[in-house]
Amino acid sequence: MDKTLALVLLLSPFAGFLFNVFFGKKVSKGISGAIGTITVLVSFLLSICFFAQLNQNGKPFEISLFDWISVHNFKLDFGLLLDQLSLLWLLFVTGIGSLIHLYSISYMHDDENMHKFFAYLNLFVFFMITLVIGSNLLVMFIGWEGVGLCSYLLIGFWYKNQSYNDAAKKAFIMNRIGDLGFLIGIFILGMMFSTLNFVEMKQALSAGNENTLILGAAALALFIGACGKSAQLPLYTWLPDAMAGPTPVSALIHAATMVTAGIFMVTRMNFLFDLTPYIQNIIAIVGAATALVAASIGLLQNDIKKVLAYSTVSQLGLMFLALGLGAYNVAVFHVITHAFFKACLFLGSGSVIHGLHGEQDMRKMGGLRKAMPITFWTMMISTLAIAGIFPFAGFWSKDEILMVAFEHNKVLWVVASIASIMTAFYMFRLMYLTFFKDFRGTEEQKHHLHESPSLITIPLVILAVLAAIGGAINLPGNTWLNYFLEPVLVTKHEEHTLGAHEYMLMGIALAGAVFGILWAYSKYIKQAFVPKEDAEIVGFSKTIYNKYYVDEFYTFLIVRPLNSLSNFFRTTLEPALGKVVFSFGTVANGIGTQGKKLQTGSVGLYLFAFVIGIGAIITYLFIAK
Amino acid sequence: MNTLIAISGLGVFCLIAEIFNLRKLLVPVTILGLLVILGLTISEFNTPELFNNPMYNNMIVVSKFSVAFSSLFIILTIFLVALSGDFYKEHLTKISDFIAIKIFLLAGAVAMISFGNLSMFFLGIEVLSISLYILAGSKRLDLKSNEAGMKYFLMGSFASGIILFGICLIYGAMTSFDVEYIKSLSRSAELPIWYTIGVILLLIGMLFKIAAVPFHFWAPDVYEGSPSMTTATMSTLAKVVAMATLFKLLDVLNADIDYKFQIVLAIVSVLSMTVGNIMALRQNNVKRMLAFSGISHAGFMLMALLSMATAASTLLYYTAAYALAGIASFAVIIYVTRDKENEDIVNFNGLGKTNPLMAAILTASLLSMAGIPIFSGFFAKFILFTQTITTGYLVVVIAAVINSIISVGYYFKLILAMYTKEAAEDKKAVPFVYHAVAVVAILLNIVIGIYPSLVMNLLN
Amino acid sequence: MNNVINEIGIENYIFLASLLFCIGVFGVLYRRNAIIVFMSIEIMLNAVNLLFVAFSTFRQDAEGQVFVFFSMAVAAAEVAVGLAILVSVYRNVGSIDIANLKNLKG
Amino acid sequence: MSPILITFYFLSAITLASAFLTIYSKNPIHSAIYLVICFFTIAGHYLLFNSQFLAIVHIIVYSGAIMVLFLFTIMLMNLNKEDEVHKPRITRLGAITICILMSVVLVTIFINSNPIVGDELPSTEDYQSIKKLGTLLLNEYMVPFEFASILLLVAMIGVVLLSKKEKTEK
Amino acid sequence: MDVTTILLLLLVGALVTYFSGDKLASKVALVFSLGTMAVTLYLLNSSAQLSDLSFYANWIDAPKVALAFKADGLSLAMVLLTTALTPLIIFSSFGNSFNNSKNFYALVLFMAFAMTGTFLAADGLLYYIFWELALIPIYFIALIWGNGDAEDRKKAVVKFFIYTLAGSLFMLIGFAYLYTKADSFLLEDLYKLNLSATEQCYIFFAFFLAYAIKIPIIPFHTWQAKVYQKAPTVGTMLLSGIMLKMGLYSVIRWQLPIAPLAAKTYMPVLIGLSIAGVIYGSIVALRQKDLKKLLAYSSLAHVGLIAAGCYTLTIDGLRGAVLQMIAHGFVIVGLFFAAEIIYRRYETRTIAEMGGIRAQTPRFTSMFMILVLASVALPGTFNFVGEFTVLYSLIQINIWFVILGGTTIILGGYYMLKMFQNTMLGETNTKVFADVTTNEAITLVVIIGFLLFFGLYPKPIVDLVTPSLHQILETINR
Repeated sequence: MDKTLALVLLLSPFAGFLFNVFFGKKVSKGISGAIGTITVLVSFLLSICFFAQLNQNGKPFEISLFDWISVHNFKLDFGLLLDQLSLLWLLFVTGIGSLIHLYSISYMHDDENMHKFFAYLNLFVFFMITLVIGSNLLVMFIGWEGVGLCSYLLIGFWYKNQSYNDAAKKAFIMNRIGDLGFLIGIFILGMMFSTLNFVEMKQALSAGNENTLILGAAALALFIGACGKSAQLPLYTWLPDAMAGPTPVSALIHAATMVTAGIFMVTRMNFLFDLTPYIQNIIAIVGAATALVAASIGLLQNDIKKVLAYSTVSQLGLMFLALGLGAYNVAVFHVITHAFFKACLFLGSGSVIHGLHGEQDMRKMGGLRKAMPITFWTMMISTLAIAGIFPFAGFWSKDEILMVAFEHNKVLWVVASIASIMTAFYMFRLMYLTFFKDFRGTEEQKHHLHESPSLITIPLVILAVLAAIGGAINLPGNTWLNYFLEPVLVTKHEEHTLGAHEYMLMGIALAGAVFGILWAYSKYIKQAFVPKEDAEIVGFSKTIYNKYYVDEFYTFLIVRPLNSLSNFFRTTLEPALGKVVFSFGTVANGIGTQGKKLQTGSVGLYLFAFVIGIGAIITYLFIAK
Repeated sequence: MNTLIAISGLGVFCLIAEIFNLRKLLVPVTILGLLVILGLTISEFNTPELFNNPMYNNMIVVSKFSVAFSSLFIILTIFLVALSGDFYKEHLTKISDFIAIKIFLLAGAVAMISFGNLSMFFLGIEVLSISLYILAGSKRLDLKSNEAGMKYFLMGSFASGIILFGICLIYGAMTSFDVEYIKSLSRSAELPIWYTIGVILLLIGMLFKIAAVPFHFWAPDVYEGSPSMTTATMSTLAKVVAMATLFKLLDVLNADIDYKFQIVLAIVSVLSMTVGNIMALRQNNVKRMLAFSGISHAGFMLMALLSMATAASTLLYYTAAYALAGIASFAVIIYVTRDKENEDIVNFNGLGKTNPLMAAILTASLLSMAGIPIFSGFFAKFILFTQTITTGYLVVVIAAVINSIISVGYYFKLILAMYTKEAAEDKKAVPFVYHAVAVVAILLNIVIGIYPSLVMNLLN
Repeated sequence: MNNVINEIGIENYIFLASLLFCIGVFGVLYRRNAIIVFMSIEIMLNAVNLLFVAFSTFRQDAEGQVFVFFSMAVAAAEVAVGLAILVSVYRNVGSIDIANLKNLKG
Repeated sequence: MSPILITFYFLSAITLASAFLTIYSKNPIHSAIYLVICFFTIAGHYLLFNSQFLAIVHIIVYSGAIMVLFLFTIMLMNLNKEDEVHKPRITRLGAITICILMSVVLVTIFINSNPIVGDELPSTEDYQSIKKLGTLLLNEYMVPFEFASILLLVAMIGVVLLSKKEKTEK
Repeated sequence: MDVTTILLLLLVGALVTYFSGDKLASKVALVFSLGTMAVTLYLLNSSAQLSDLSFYANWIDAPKVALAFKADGLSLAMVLLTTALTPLIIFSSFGNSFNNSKNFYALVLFMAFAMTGTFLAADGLLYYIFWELALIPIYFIALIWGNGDAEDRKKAVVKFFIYTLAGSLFMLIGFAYLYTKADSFLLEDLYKLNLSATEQCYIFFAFFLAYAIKIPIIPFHTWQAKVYQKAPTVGTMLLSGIMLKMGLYSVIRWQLPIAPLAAKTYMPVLIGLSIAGVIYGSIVALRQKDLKKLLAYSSLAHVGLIAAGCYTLTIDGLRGAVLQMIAHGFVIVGLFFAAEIIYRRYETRTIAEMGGIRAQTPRFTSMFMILVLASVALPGTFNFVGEFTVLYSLIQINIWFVILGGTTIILGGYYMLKMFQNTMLGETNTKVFADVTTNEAITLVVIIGFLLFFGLYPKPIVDLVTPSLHQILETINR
């Protein structure tokens, strides 16, 4: 029974996908959207069932469907594992997924390919579920690549625009760089343990006596995979570009779920990472650096979605910082809260964009507070949450990360704190530019300003509520999440006793957030500053505005050499190789042409050759010794 | 021996037939006669009492070897005579002469392969050569034919002189022309150096006949200039005869070929292949191209002589494969170029469309010469390679392989012309005899290709 | 009667025949008049014939002399055919200079 | 030096000289005459060996038939001129060099070879009388003898074929 | 009933097709190819012991050559690939009309016959004959029915023929040499040979030339792109789908077990070369302007990886290689067919002249997309199973091999998606693009179905090939 249910949980979105692919065009858009939403909702409901069951008996549920790939030292089955970690992820993936599907029914209503959009979204949910509930690394890898594929399809959803397609392609390829790392990690682990099953690997590792060097290599490889998927340095550049996709996609895939797959994977493999402290250090440093760099870029972006994108990267950086410090539960906590408020923010921004008919530049917004009150308030709540204002969800989770960082390494703590302050600043910059002061767009846009329909606002409200109170799952003193995750984590999380020390840290964090807000307030409300046009930006700001020229750097360092190498191979080396290989023929032909001259037609010459031949043979045989 | 008498008789019959004005019947009757002779010859194959039975003072030795090769010669002659009917229809007054000369040529060939005495060998080769001189120059009003005849005659009689000198020196050393005697003596006694020189000169004369480098210069010119029918004879029958005789001479005269001479053979073989193939690459005249191809095949056949113990059957197979493919291709070439000025490749343009069957046959025969399975040319080369490797001449085999690759280049030039170029003229009717000869020849080729034991087991 | 060869020495005849043969070869290479070339070839054949008879006498064996008959027959036949070809060449070209026969080449 | 030896040298000298002159003289007629002389000296050698029959046959065939044929052809073609263009000098030099080299090579080989032990054969036995030759030719060598007739037949047909004018067929 | 039934059926099919006339030829050929596929499947299921299907008869006494056909999992898998792809390929050509179609389809069936023979032959010379025989039909197919400028085509095709022939002739020397040692061409006897290391080395490289050219491994690949471009699509499919696999199959069947010492000695070089092919092919594919050429270079990259797998001499490498061969066979046929579908409508193969097709033909786009994804080995497709196994075998040799070879994941994605973007996406093309016809759709769906099904459930094929691969591995490690 459970097996069937688990299969339904997995396949329900896939059924939605199939329906939308084959019949989506024939039925009305409403039905198409409804089917898409309901199938995800089914999964969500089933997840709740399983969650309840697990919460009750605490026993993870593992099933094996069929044999899949076999290599010399082990067989891989297609198996599912429903334990605490996967169910937690399932809950918010399918939950937020349902909300975003709902949102999309309205948001995408004008698009001719809406059925396709839902098909892709359903497919994404299907792959995300696969990723989460796979019982071994390779099943996870199916989901891992599958979500990458859906991300590609959805970023390039408006396929007529080639720059969107470029963004999609970039996302896919950068992900694939990570995927190669992931695969190598899988290979190393497979070689070491003769299994890729999480449970079995964990058991094998607990036996100890493993070569830490190889383990480190595996961990590093896996981390590279995580970097690609979760947009960490140096592979983060695809995520901002991925904002080319429709906003619900950005909310679902590029904020709430897919990008957290890296965190999920690292958490899943925590038993491995715990044994490799060097790699953990690297993860922490990369995370902190990503948080800082992304946040700093976010400071000056003018595209509303780009700001959110960089904020996502920055927040993911914070999560990786937590992972690197061994605080998996903290990272997971932040993933969940982040999913709430960031999804809300994206959907909110989507609502704004929807209201402005596709305008994304904040310089052309402003004063929307009155026109779109629900959007404004929900986004405000989420912004407060992300900025880390007490008592919203973000405060609790981010504070924990900072606390952990403080415990381990003061430098990391400083960096994370600065990133947090920046976050507060640019988020409020976003709010101020969008919702306060006067509208800076065209008259026509102003005329059409309106609050979005209820299908859009309902998810916003729900998410805003969650963003406000989501911190409750792991309050200091009521650490439900920590207990819940205990079975899947190796290192036991020691309880913080809330002492003066901790309160002080909380205070500092809060003060920092407030400082950021005030800074933004003084600049954008007091001074009513509106960011300059692109051409007018100069100096260091320009560098930041252009994202430190990282894309250009990559183009210069990798893409261009690759292309010119390809051109060189194609136009020079290939023909040359061909010529070299066939020089044999050319030479033979050349000799033939010359040889024809020898055949002069003169009998005298022929006789000469004859006699010389005789002479040579006789000389060789009888004279030469 | 009976074969030789019968063939000579048939030749005389051809001459008499003209007197009684039986020209129309001549070709069929001759073919019939040849078939009967073929039957007679084959019947000798399994009559061991004929072997080693000195008759006519050991002038002619009948052995499996000679019978097998004689049969091959007769088969080739049947094809050639069959083609002659149409080819010489413009020269009906001379047709009996032509046919008679061909039959006598066959007689010379049979004498060469079954000689038991060097005088028979010498007379045989002279009958063969003189017939060919005549055939080469037989288009008396055509300058090219004259030139070919002249060149062939000059060089051929020069070679005859060399051969004769060789025989003379052998005689001086042995005091006999009988090969059995020479064979036994050559193993035992301490021989004067004349003997070896004589043998070498004799072999050089034969190398000239098979057109091995550096004695090959005549071949392309003569092949090109001669009437196509003669070219066909030279490149199939004459070459095969000379090759078989060369083998027999080596076998008879020099019971143990010394290492140095093997080196010479190997070098000549490799040179022949290489020069033949490379020169063929740039030829436009098909007959000339086949002449060079023939030179390279001579090189291949020489390779067989490096392993004398097994050379007989290999050589029989190779020559059969080569000659049958040659007959098939010449049937097509003669058909295509019979009313053309020359034999340039352009004449073959579009043959694949205007006459697919003929094109297919020419393709098949060229593929056989190139050594592509399932045609017998492949097996021929393969067996040759295997044996040569066993003997230890790996380098020669590698050279041979490289040459096979080169050869594909020019064979395909012709194939390409047939299939990718547009035809200049419309389809024309093919006289039945061309089809018949070409089809039968190529079928025989394929049959021995699919079942090589048929030929390979004959001489074991 | 004494064997003449023993007195003269077979080697001498071999040298003579070789030289004569070489002169024949020389003629073939040296001249471009076809008819002289033919003659040179005849000289070569005669050199061989001479050697045959010398060997025959030396060995006291008649076969060599028999062979000379065949050799003569061959020579006669060759000359007949050769001259016939020569005549037809002459009719077409108007010259018997072998250096002029260069239409077939390459 | 025995008279035989002297005769031998004398004949040899004439043979070689006339052979050389055959090749060297510019006028084909002269060549033919020199060739006849050469043939006669060779017949002289035959006589020296006491093979009279062969000598006669030789003279009949070569001087009588072949040379007449040659002369006939020369006359036919009206070649008694001395206007033949020589081959280029390099060719001629090459020809001379090669022939000298070849003679040297041959002679060297023969000089270096083992001297033949001249075993004294009983000179009583008849080995070169006409009778002996005839018996040999028509018994042992019957087949080649007959075959030679085919050779001559072929040559005959060939010559006819090459020279006969074709009747245009009806 | 044994494997000769398949061969005979194909041969008879070729003859019947030839005599059935131009109108019926394609249908007759399809019927026969389907028949062979059915027979193959029947044979696979009919007998518990695969070896019962083998066939042996004497053929030539000296040299001793036998008509020996060995049926084990490996060869039957390859035969299945051939007999399954042939009807697909023939069916895919139903939209084209050829001059002289009876000749064309007869040649296609004849080629299938020769290739099947190559996969089945257990006698060296017989194998060689089939190997060469397969070359002739494709030569004529490419030459006569190919596209593009006739002179160019001729050049390319002749180069191809001479080049491949050149390689295989060296293999022939190898076989001749082996025969002098073993006095037999039979596979078992050759396996039993005890050759010295130097001899093995010679044999190995004689074989290597033949296979490296056929597969192709760089730098022996120069014939490939041009021929793929110039051949008619059916020819390209036959070449890339099946004929390349002849080389790879032969590596496993003949080269490695006969000369294992050499294979072990030169393993790093061979794998390195193969992987260099992966990277090189991918990089060259990046900037290709011609769709078929791009696919050709993608094929170069993919087979490079397969070859690397073969040369690892591990069970994973061999198994992965076989799986990948089959997968690649199907996917490349599908991709070339997609190119052909575009060509039928736009009459161009230049990528720059395409684009904006997606809006006009959603069905085709989806199918093309799936093929592209399969080609980049997305998990869930059969190609992933193969590629995973091969890469896993590489890491058993050296981690750098897998890192370098793994770049195919990245670069493959890059050029394939770029190609897809440029051909299909973008502003709607002004030229009308009719959606796929039923016939075309059937072909594509069958391929896609195959790839997806075995992507999730490769067990039947794995179980089929594994025992025979273990046997071969035992021989290698003897």
